[in-house]
Order: sequence, then structure tokens, then C-alpha cells
Amino acid sequence: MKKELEKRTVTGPDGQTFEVEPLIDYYCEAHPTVQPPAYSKIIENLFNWARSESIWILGFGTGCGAIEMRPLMTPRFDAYRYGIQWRPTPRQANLLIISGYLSVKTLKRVIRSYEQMQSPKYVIGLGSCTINGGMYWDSYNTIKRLDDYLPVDLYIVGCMPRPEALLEGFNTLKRMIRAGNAEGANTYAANFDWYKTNQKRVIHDWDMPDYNW
Amino acid sequence: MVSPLFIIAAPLGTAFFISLFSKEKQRLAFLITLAAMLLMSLVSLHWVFTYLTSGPVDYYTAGTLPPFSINFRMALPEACLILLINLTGLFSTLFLKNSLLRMGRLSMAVLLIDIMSLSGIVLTRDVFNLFVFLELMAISTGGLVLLSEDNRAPAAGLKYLIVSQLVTILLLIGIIFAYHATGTLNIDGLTVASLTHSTGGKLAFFLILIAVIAEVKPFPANGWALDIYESAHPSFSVIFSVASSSAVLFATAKILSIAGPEWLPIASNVGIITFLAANLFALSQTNDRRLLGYSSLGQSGLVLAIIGQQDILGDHYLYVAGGILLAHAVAKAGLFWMSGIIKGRELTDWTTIQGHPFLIFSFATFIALLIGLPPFPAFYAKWELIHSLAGAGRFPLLAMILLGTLLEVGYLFRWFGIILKRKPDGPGVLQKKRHRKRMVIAATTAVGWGMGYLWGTLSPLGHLFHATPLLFALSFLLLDWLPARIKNSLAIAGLVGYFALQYAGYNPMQLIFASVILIGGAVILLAGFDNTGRRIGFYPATVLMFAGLIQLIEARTSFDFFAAWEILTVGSYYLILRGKQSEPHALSYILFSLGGAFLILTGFSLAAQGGYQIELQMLGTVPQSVAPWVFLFLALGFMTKTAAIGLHIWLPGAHAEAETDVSPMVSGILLKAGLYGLMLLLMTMGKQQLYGVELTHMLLWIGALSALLGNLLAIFQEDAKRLLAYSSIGQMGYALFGLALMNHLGWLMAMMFVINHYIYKSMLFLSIGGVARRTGTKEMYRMGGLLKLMPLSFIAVLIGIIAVSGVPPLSGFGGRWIFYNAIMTSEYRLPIAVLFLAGPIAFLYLFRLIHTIFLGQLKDEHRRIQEAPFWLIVPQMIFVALLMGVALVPGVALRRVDHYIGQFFPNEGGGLNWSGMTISSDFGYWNPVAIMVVVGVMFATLLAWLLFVNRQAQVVKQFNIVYAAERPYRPETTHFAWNFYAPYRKALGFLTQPLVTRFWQTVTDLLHAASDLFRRIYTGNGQVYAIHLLAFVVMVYLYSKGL
Amino acid sequence: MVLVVLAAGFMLILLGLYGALIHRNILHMIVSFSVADTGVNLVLIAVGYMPGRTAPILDSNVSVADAVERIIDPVPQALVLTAIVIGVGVTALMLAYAYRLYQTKGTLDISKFTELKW
Amino acid sequence: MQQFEWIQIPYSLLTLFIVLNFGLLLNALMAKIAARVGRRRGIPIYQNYIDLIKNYGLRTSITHGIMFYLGPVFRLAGGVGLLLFVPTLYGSEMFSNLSFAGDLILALYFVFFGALGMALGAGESGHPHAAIGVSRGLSQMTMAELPFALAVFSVALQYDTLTISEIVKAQQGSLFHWTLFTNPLAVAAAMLSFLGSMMRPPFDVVLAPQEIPIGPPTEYHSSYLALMQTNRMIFPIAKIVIIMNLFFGGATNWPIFFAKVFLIYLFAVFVGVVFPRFRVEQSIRWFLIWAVPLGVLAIVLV
Amino acid sequence: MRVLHAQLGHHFTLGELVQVRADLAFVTLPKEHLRSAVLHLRDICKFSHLVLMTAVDWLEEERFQLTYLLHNREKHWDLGLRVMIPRVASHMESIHDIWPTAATYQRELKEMFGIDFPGSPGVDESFILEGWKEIPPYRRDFDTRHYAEKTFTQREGRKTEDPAKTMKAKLYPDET
Repeated sequence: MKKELEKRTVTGPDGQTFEVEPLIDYYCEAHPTVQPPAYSKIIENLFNWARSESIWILGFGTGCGAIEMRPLMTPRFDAYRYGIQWRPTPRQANLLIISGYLSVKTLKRVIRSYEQMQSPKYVIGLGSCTINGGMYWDSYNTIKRLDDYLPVDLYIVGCMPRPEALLEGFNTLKRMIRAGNAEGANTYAANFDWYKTNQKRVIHDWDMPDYNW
Repeated sequence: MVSPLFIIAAPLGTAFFISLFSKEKQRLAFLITLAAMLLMSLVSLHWVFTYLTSGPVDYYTAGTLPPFSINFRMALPEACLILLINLTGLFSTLFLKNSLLRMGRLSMAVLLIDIMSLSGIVLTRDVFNLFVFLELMAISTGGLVLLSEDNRAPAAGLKYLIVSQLVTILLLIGIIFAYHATGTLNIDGLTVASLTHSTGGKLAFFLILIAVIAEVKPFPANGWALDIYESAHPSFSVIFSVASSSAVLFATAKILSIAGPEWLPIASNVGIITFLAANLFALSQTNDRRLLGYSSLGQSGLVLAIIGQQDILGDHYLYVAGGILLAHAVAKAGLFWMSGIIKGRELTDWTTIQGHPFLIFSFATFIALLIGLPPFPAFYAKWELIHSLAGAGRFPLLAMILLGTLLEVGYLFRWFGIILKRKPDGPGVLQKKRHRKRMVIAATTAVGWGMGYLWGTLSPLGHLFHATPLLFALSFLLLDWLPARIKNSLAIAGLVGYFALQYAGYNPMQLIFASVILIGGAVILLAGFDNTGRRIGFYPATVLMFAGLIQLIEARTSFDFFAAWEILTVGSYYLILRGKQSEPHALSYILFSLGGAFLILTGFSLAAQGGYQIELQMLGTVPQSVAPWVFLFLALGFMTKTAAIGLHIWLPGAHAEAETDVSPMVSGILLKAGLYGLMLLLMTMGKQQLYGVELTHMLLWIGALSALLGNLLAIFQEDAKRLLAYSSIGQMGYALFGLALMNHLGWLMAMMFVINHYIYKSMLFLSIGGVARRTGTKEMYRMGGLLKLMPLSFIAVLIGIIAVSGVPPLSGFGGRWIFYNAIMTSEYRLPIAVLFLAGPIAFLYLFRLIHTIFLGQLKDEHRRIQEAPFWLIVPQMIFVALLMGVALVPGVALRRVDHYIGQFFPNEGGGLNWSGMTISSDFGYWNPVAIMVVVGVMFATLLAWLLFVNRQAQVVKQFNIVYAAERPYRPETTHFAWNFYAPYRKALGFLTQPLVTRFWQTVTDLLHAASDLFRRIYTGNGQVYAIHLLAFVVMVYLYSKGL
Repeated sequence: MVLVVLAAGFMLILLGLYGALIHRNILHMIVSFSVADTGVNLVLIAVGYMPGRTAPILDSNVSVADAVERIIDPVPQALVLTAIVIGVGVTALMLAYAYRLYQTKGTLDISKFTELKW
Repeated sequence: MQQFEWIQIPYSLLTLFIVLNFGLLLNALMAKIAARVGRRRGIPIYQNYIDLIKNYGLRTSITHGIMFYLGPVFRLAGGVGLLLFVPTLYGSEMFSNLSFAGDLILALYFVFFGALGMALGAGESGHPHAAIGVSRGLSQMTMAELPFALAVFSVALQYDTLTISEIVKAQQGSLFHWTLFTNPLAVAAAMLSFLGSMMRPPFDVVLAPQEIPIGPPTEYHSSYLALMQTNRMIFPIAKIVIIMNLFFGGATNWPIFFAKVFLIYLFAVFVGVVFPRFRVEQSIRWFLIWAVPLGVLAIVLV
Repeated sequence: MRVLHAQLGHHFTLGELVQVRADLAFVTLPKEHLRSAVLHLRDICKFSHLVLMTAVDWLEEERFQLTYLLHNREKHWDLGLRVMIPRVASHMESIHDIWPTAATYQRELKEMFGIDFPGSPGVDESFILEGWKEIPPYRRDFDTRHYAEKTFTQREGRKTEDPAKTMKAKLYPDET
């Protein structure tokens, strides 16, 4: 455990000494809860339609696929036409794209970003490395199946799919959202412990709360 | 009635009688000396009463007329001086008991002869007899110097004797040739025979005069006196500095009466040079007795200068010279005796008296006596001296006297600051159980205050002690043993009661100022209930400040105004000095304030045109030749108090280092005194031209610049209180700008600022003080995230910054609205551009204040902080309510003042009409209630909607932030507070160069360097001192030739 | 005749002052000061002298009646007496000081006693 | 200057509705124009509506404390207030909104209401980048507001009044009665400072997307962000209304209003699309060198 | 390069020079001489740039081979200094004071091979593998495939074809 996270005794300005437990005092330990859809079907459909039409992607490129997302912003492919845009902070993002091999160290950061996104949120895995480990199938460092650690809605196959494939992937995602079965956030909340045990088996120095709000 | 000869015969007889005693009966001999001294003092007291009424009476020895007999003249001045000499002698013998017993009965005899010779000098009208008594004094002084334990004393004694030999030669030749020229030795005879018309007579008179002046220790030739002061027994130094100086000064006055007025300039010039040089050298002294020596030389130089002004002072001459002489005498005696009971000789060794409140009180009294602060005689004396000098047009002398006094203020208050604030260490321990000596000091303090009262009754301008607020403040001195809470409620009751009594008599403008001072002061004093214990010295100082302030508002004449100004300065100085590291800042505060006060004094003396005071309303009728100068001096004086740019360097330190509940008082209320002065000045004198430059235009620029630079400097401060202090400079700049606009709405804006600034500045200072007390630090980057722990302080600061920034719903916007309407009709455009920039800059430091303290990351050690103490919160909440009130209904405060100001600008119109809820001017309209309602409704609906949508929002803690997928390291590294506006400093940093501070720093460094350089002329060698005396004689002779 | 005495008196005064300001030894200074004192006394006497008159002593050959024409002005005489007495007093005190200073510092050089300065 | 009647409330709500929709479409149009400069097709015209609905529709949200709540509320109240305190259409009693409450100065100072509230909310989020963004924004705003204040003051001096409707009345009649022609210096200064307050590229170091991830609103999301987006739609138009009334002759009916607002907004977009982003001290120096002298000349020569 | 090798020979005991290209050569030298040789090369022979620091695991001879590749900018020469250090409890003096960049290399070598460089700044901080419990993975006695199967859940039905065979079959179907 890092030094700055250990429990330490601190003396206040008025001389009173007390314990500071960083992991409890600095972080909220609540676990995520399953979020029910809107009270009436019509409203939920409207919301789903709006969610599908304006997908905000988190600018977090993990592997070699990130380079494929750049052309989507250029005039040739122009993802803005589909209401898609890139947001720098996970708070405002709805879609997390894991583009390529995911080392254990990056997985820890991806989990933190994913948990900081607001539900409903979706995950797309790009390339074969996220499906079955790809060419790093025997590496000691990269994970082999993404959906053990994060609820993945959609895989786009290819050892780095081209931008057209990405656009097609987005369209399928739009259809899934409109159909209402892109509830990755709720599945994550539902079997939260299963995901956590998987993650903890791979990430050894777990120096953060269970759910990073 | 006892003949004056008694005062000569009695000590002589006792002296001889004592020497008959055998060795063992020392104690009896001491008692007899004491009895003799007591008898002489009683007799002289009796003389003072008899001669109060009857005129001067001459007594002839040997029964014949003067040419062949010595005549003594006894009149009121002589009686008073003899009383002073004998009282000093009595107290000194009391103080010298041990050394006298150690040295044996002969030293008592010498002491008696010394006192006798001094009385003789005062009484005798015969020149040769004067010589005899001078020589007696010289010999007895030589003898008494050996009383001191210091082994350097004999060397000093020898130097003194060498110099007295030279004086003897000069005096004897002078006397014999005067006798040769006129045939008589009597002073009246010499005047009748007009000694100074014949050339030989002129030379003889010059020799006598210069010999007597040499005894008064003039500037180049007073090295020997300093060595005596430093090494002799302190009680003897009292006799030397008080008794012999006064006697010799009176002798000089008698000698000068021989010659016509053309000889007076010699005395005044020698005197003023001695006064300035002594005070300048005192700046770089570290030994306490040598410092007191320099100070007494300075004071006797001042009295000599006053003797030189006999021609213009007329019948007030005795009152003025007497006032300063007696004040100097009491103060010097007291200080020397205090140095007697302290072992260490360094200034810092005096810190041992920190534990004794009475000794501190007497030290403060003696300093006030010396400088001439209000309740004491030197205040009246200096007031009349300066007025007569201004009347006669002798401005260089006036300027030099004030500069010398300012130097005196410098080193005396520096010493006071060292005593109170430095940590007591080293050998300066107080001598144990010296009740006798402490009784003597107590008696001197009592005499000092008594003289203050006496001079008040004698003064034609009104008695200071008759002002009830001052009496109320001084009564707190006696009540200081009560617990703090009782005194606090007493003070609040006093303030509110006085307001209830007096508010009917005020005009609307005075009503606003009085309510800010009294009611505002009472509300801030509520915070005083927070401390337990007795809080020695706080309440007298606070109530003194408030007394000064309210007397300032009620003052009708220039004398009352000036007295009130100095009272509030002194009171606020003691308040500021209570802060922990406030010593240097309090010193710079008192220097600037008293410098400003002296400027105001010059201004009033110019306006009085030779009279002794002027009605404040009559300031407008001052003739055009002198009016611009009066305006300039008064404006500069008032601007030291409102800390306009250039005179502002005292404010940040003074307000930041003061105690929690002192900062709001000093910042919220005290700055208004300067504003009231400026308001008064502009009301009575209107626009003034000096060398073609429009003075109010200059004020406009100064106001604009201080607004801009005040706000700009506030941005880059790391210390919260310093930030608020600089923001006060900015706000005062705004008010000054409003005043200088010289139109109806400009003044209304200034009044609005007076109210607004008081409310939000006191609130902000109280809340920051509460936070600083809880977190133990004032550095903003050390705090952070206190919103959840100190919610009430947060609300106060939030409302405060919204008001200060001028954002619509709150009262700040009112000020800005009136400002916009005011500048529509002003004829100067450029300063307005500077002020437009100053407006938004206020946002920067306000946001920095609230962000770095309440928002951002909470540090580990602050996790268990409670809310600020209850009694600090109560006044803050009152201020929040007040702010809301002024925001919603500004008319209550401003309507009557608006009409009152209207009468000063009859033709321009420009007033506001307050019909219904909308306030409209010639250009625009403003409906505060409507704005508040609209903003409130919008705010409430949106908040309700947001709360409804986010009803199950997840409350998270401080590290749940999106930190680029990483974990924040520690709260200290994630709280952005240090060097908050780095890019702004890169862009506009060049404006915040500390030019003014550097300027004042070089001024003080120059003074210290000059003082350290020129004091080297006292090389310590006796022969060199003799050469100094001869050179002095030659120089004065050449100067007198030129006359 | 009177001028000669006056000139002698002034010469003595100047001589005394010169001696006092040149010699470092304190005793030299005291001696030269007493020389200056005698010079002053001489001047006092010279001023009071009237040619052709006798000393102002009322005895057998100068009776009270004709004293006014025959004696010189008595007042300077009286002043000289007092001046001499005072001169003695001051010189005695200075000698006592010289003795005490020699005891403390073992030297009589005035420029050695400069602890009290500035 | 009329007194308050209850009918003014529905009227102002109507104005608010019109301006909100106009803002949503106008911003989308501006985004499309900026995209077309990069030869991209840009976002669909109705995209802002969708974003709003999506943000309102998000299911979860977190809060850092009461002040975090108040940030967006202050912001939107500031934007809406600025719009309603200024008469939108000249002469029409229906669309002079709540301008009875205060005159030009109220509008000038109400701009800071939103900025201050936003700063406080961002501060409460505890994020260092939010505080850095706010400090940059406030520093830049002090210098950006100076030429605007000078221009406004010179216009007030020129027409000798502080009420907006009278200024607009003075500009009626032909095109050449506009302040643009009668007092060009003031208009130049005002337009330069208008760039500074529009959060467009040359002066958008406050949000600085990707650099300090969008500055102050870093921690805001779902419904808070929705509130802020509605303000992003209304605030520029409210500011342009003031500029239009003061300098470009105001609008007597809606079509003129839409045209003028579009053109003025276009000016800011064109400059924004072409120029890279200034650092804070560069923007301050730029304003000091170019905009402030124009303003000072304007008030001196009025 | 030969001339250089001869000169160095006077000062240090050198192995023989392996000339790979005109401008690239390797030479092995004992562990103690390394620091002085590197200093000599840097200051006198103007090899001012440390290109890289790697290690090779000779499992059979129980040796780690440390290679320091230096580059001479004027002559565009690359010289590799090889040092053989024992595999067990292996440590080497740090050269971070000569080239600060070496500290990062040394940190990586410590994590990946277990070669300790006492005194190098932050040498034992985790570089890539946070909380790694196994033996340093670059050592040849560490079986990565076994570890991968043990720790990571595999997706069933994954089969790997040898790319050469699959492409051959695809392009030249008739030859198989």
C-alpha cells in the first residue's frame, strides 16, 4: 500500500490528535445500484432515442485502435454527422471504447474511468485483442477476455478495424440503444462482486475503493 | 510672606549644619536633608499661590539700591520654576537614599548646595551673582557626578569641568566689560543703560549671552552633557536635565531681555538646530540613558527656540514655553527614574516591564507628555506655538519643529514597540521590591496628568477633559481590573447610549458617520464577548479610539477637530500594537498618522491667519492667497488616514497583524475618519487652484490610482488579511474618487461606499479572523475545503464578496449605479477609464479569497475543525441582515443625505428622486426590490427543478474527481491555491512594483545613515569638546555680525 | 599704564587656553586653566583701575568723607576676590578628578578616556 | 419606463421560449458553419435538442456539495436574467420583458452574476483544473470587459442617457443613425471586447478543451450540464441583444432581430474559426494594445 | 574501430573486438573496468550518447550479459560494451551519475531481470508490473504461457493457426 494511503495520526491546529484513514475519508465507498428505466415506456423510448442520437465518446485510447478513431473527426468520415463527439472527461461521456490490447496497468485506469462515467454507459471493444487476447494470447501482461472485467456491449472485429467498420459499429450500437438492450451499466451493477473478484485476481496492488465514483 | 532669601539661606544652613555631624549619624543627616527639601518645596508652593495674584516683587540684599546690592525678583514664573527645582530635589533625594548614605553626609551637603544654586540662578537679577551661582552649580554638579557606580563617570565629570572653565572665562570677561560700559551689574540697569548700543557693550553682551547659552548645551558643544547623562546616577541626571536646564534656560531669557529683539534670532536658530540635531542623533541610539540624554538636549533646544520667539508669542509666551518645559521636565524625570529601577542599559532590556501594567501606563504617559499628545500640556503649547508661527509667516521654523517632533515620535514609539512586543531576555531584570522608587515614579505620573488638567484650565481654547467621550474612555483605565465581558457590555452600552443621546443633533451626513462609528462599533464589539480573562489594555484603547472618532464628528472648531484626530490616532495605535507581530507595522502606522496630523495642524494654523483656532464652517472664507495651501495640507493629512496610494504602506501590515476583532474596527470604521475630513474639506472649500493645477483633479487621479493599484496588489497576496487590507485601499480609492468628482451623485456614491464598505469589510474581517483562529494560520494556501465545517462563515463571506463585487441583487450594485450616474456629468474622462479597469479586478481577489479558504480540497489537519466561535458569528449574521436591508431599501439610509447634499449643488439638479420603489436619476432608473424578486424567483425555480431531478444524486467525497484516470496524491498537492493568478502577474505584474515602499524605505535609511554618520563628532575626548565650544562661540559671533 | 596690564591679562588668557588645548596630560591642562584664570583676574583689576587713586581700603590715611575722590572703583575688586575663590574651588575639584582618573586607568592622557562617545 | 404589471410575466416567458429555440438552432448552425470551414458536414441542425434531452435523461449523477448544486443554477439564472432585464424588441410593449427593473448598468453588471456563480460551483468540485480554468477566465474577463465598459460609457455620454430604450430610440430612422456610424470608435472597441466574452477560440483558454479538460465544468455532468448547455444557448444571444441595442439600432420586429443577432454572432465565429488560442497574458496584452486605446479614444472624443 | 580498440587495450583488459559493421562493434570487458571505460570513452573518445542498456539472459552459463551501447556523434560510430555478471543475486554499480537516463534503464532491468543497481534513483519502484509477485518475467526460466493460462480467463473455442500454413493453404490451395 502506497505511503500516502496508509492510516496516519494527525494533530489539528487546536492540538487535538485524530486518525485519518485516506481510503475511507477521501473516497466514497458506496456500491453502484441498478438504475430502473424511466417510469413510462414512451419516455424511456424518447430518452433511448436521444441517447442513441447523441453518443459522447470518452477520449481514452488504450491500444493501437486509438489511431483509428482520429479519422472519424476528419472531413472524410466525420462522425459528428451521427451526433457523436468526443468528451475529455468521463463524467460527461456515455461510450468507452477499449481500442486494442489492455495491459493490467491500463485495465486499472480503464476501470477507474468507466466507473466515473454516468449510467447509462456503453463499452465497445475494438480488435481481436479485446475478444480473446489476439496476438498477445500468451503474454503475461495483457488480459485475454474483456467482458470478464467490464460489461462489453459490442465487439468490432479486426486487427484494428478501419474507420468504416467503426462507423458501422456505432450504427449497430445505436440500434441496440434504441432497442433498449444496451444496459451494460445495470449488468455491471447487478453482478458487481463477480466483476470485482475477476478484476482483483488480475490487478494485484488494489489501492483504490471498490467503486470509483 | 517669606522672603525669597529664605530659599538661599535654608539649604546653606542645613548643609553646614550636617557637616558638623559625626560619621555614624548618616541616617539622621539624610532625614534632615529630606526635611529641608520638603520645607523648601512647601515654601515655594506657598509662593506660587501668593504670586498667582500679585505682580513681581523685588528684594534687595544689603538694604541699598541695585548698583551696590544684588536684587532678587520674585514673580509667578520664578515661583513655578523654584517649585519645580525643589520638587525635583525632594524626589531625587528620596531616590538617591542608598548612594547618599554610601557616599556620606558631605554628598548630602553638596546636593543641598546644588539645589540652592539652581534657585539662585532663577532668582538673581545681578549678572555677577548669576556667575557665582552658575559656578556653584558647576562645582556641585562635578561633585554629584561621582555618586554613580559607573566607573566612566569621573571622565564625564572632568569634561564638564573643562567646559565650565571656558564658560567662566567668557562670562567673567563679558561681565567686567559690561560693567565698564554701563557701570552697573544689574540686569534691569543694563537694559536701562541700553548696553547693546555701544560697540564694546555689544561685544560684552554677546560674551555673557554666549556663555549662558553654552550652559544650555547647544548643538555642537553638548558632547559633555551626553556623557554625564549616560554615566551619572539616573536620579542625578534628573536634577541635571530637569532642574539645571530649566534654571539656565530662564537665565538665558533674563539675559536676552537686556538686548532688543534683534538678538532673538540667535537664540531661536541655535535652539532649533540643537532640537533637530539631538533628535536626529537619537534615532541611532541603543543605550537608554544616552537616548534620554539626546531627547532632553532636544527639548531644551526647543524651549530655547521658543524663547527666541518671544516677540511674536507675546503674552502666550510663558504659557507655551512653560507648557513644553514642564512637560519635558516631568517626562524626563519619570523616564530617568524608570531607568534607575531597570538593571540592563540596552533598549531591549526594558522588556522586563511587560509584566507590570502600571509601569507600561506610566511609560506611555511620559512618551505622550514628551511628544505633546492631546490630554497633556505640550499639546496646547505646540498648538499655540505653531499657530503664532504660521501667523507671523515663519514657515521654515514651523516645518523644522514639526519634523523634529516627528523624529521624536519615531524613536520614542519604536522604543515603546520594543518594550511591549519583544521577548524579555537578558539581564534587564527589575530590581526587586523597590517600592520607594516606584512610589516616586507613580507620583511623577500623577503630576504629569495633573499638569495636563492644569494646562487645560489655563488654555483659552477649551478644556479637553471636559469632553464626556474622553472621560468615558479614561474611566476604563480605572476599570481595567474588571473581567473582559463586563467591560465589553459597559463599552457597548456607552456607545449605544451616547448615540441615543446625541443623534437628534446631527445633520444627515453626520448621522451616517455617527451611526457607522457608534452603532457599527457596538456591533463589532459584540465579538469581544468571545474572550474570557481580563484583556488588560484593550478596552481603554478601544473606547479611546471611539471617543476620538465621535468627537471628530461633533467638532465645531479646528482645535476640537485636531484634538479628536490625535486621540483616535493614539487609541487606534494601542489597539493595533496588540497584534502578535504588529510591532513594525504599528510603528509605521503611528508615524504616518502623526505625520498626517502635523500636516493637518499646519493646514489649520495657516487657515487661522494668526488667530488660535477657526470655525470649521468658516474654512471657506480663508483668503485666496493661502486657501490652496490650506486645502493641500489638510487633504494630504486626511489622505494618510484613508491610505491613498503613496501614503498606504502602513495599512496592510497594520490591518493584517491586528487581533481578530481589532481588524474590523480599524478597517471598517477608522478609515472613515479620513473620509469625513475630506468630505468636510470639500464641502467648505470647494474647488481650489494651486499654480494652475486643479487640486480636486489631482484627488480624482489619486482616487482612481489607489482604486486600481489597491485592487491589483490585493490579487497577489498569499495572506488572507493582507488581501482584505489591500482591498480596503481599493475601496477607499473608489470613495475618494466619488468625493473628488465634486458633483451631487459623486458625494452620494461616497456616502453609499461609507456604509457598504463598513458592513462588508467588517463582516469579511470577522469571518476570516474566525477561520484564522480555528485553522491557526492566515496563509490561504494552507486552508481549503472548509465549506462543510464552517458553513456560517462561508455564508458571510459569500454574501460579502457578492456585495463587494457589485453584482446586482446586493448593495454593492447600488454604489456602482450611483457611480455610473455620477460620472455622466463629470468633466474629466481619463481617470474614469482607470476606474473601469479597477472594477472587474475586484472579482479576482474576491474569488481567490473564497476559493482558497472554503472551496477546493480539505487538508488532513483541518478535518476536525468546529465552526467559528459563537460570538464571532453573531455580528456576522447581523451584518448579513444589514446588507440585505441596504440592498432592498437603500432609501432609508440615503434619502435624507441626498437632500442634504443637494444644498451644496443647488444649480446642477442631478439629485435622485425616490418615488416608490424605483430610484431614478436624470439618466437611468433602478428598482432594487424588483431585481431581488426577479433574481430570487428565477433562482428558486431552477434550484427546485435541479433538486427534483437529482434527488438520488450520490454524495461523493473530496478525491472522487476525474484526475486523468489516476488517483490524486495528497490534498495539499491537489488544492490549487498558491500563486493563484500566475499568468496575470506575468501580464500586469509590472504595475505592482513596490515603488512607494522603496521610496519610504530610502527615506528612513537616509535618516539613519545621516544620524549614524554625524553623531561621530562626539569623539569622547574632553579637549575636542573644548574646541567644539570655542568653535561654536566663533561661529555664533560671525553669525551675529551678519545680523 | 592700564592698557599694558589689560594686554598682559589677555595674553595670559590666550596662553592658558592654548596650553589647555594642546597638552594631552590632564595636569598640564589644569595648570594652564589656572594660568587663564589669573589672566581673567588681571583683566578684572585693569578695568577697575582709575589713574592717580589709591586702593579702596578705608583706614587711617583714607577717611570715609574723602573716600569718593581718592579710591579707585571698589566693585571689580570685590568681583576678583570671588572669582579667585571660585577658581580655587574648581581647580581643586579638577585635581581630585585627575587623581581618581589616574587610579582607574593608570594614565593621565585625556585622549585615553573616550569610552563615552557617539 | 413602465411599472410592473402581471401580464409582463407570460410575455417574458414567451420571449424566453423564442430566444431559447433560436439559440439552439443558431448554435447548431454556427457549429455547422465552423465545420464547413474544415470541409466537414458538421452536426445536424437539431443536435442541440437531442443533447439536451439526453443529458436531462441520464439516470445517475453525483454531487460534491451544496455549492456544486448552486453553480449551474447561478449560471442559468444569470443568462436568463441578462436576457429578461433588457428589452428585446424596441417599441413593442409585449417584448420589453422585465426591463422596468433596471437600466443599462444593471445589464452590464448582471453579466458577472453568472460568471461568479459558475466560478463558485467549479471551486466546490475540488478539481484543480476547475480552479485553474476559473482563474484564467476571471483574469481574461477583467481586461475583456474594460473596452466594453468604455464603449458603453461613451455611447451613454453621446446619447446622454443610461436607459436602453432611449438609446435605441435615438438610433431609429435611417441606417446611418446607428451608433456604428455616429460613434465608430466605441463600436470598434465594443466588438473587439465582444470577442473576449464569447468563449470562442482566440480567447477560449478558459475552457481550453483537451488542455485542462474543459476547465471549470470538468466535474459537471447529466442534469447540471444540461442547465449549463441551456445557458450556453441563451447567454451569447442575451449579450448580443445588448450590443445590438446599443450599437446596431436595435430591432423592432423578430425577423430583423434574428438577422442582426445571426450576423453579429457570425463575426465572432469567423474570427474564432481562423485564429489559434491565446494564452492568458497574450490575450490581456492584446486587449491592452488594441481594444483599450480605442475605448479611451471613444470616451475622450465622444 | 581497430585503432580505438588498440588504444583502449592499453588502459583496460579487453576481450577481442567483434566488428559487426564498419561503424558498429562490440567488445567485452570485466565488470570492474566498466565505469572507468565508459568515463574514458565519454570524455576522451567523444562517445557522448548512451544509446541503450540491455541485458541478455545466458541461462546455460548462469550469466547475465549487460550491453551498454555508446554512440560517437562526430564519427557516427556505435560501440557496445559487454559485461558478464553472475545470474544469482546479480548486481552492478549504477552509472546514473554519468548519464542520468541510465536510471530508467536500470529500473527496468531491476524489474524485468532482477539485476540490482544500488544507488540508482527509484530503482525498486514498479515500472510496468504493479504488484508483481512472480520472478522477474524476462528471465528465461519464467514460463509466460503457463502464467498466462493460469491467471487470465481464456475464451473457449479459440484456436491458433500457424499464419504461414494458413496463408500457404489459402494462396496455393492446390499444393497441399
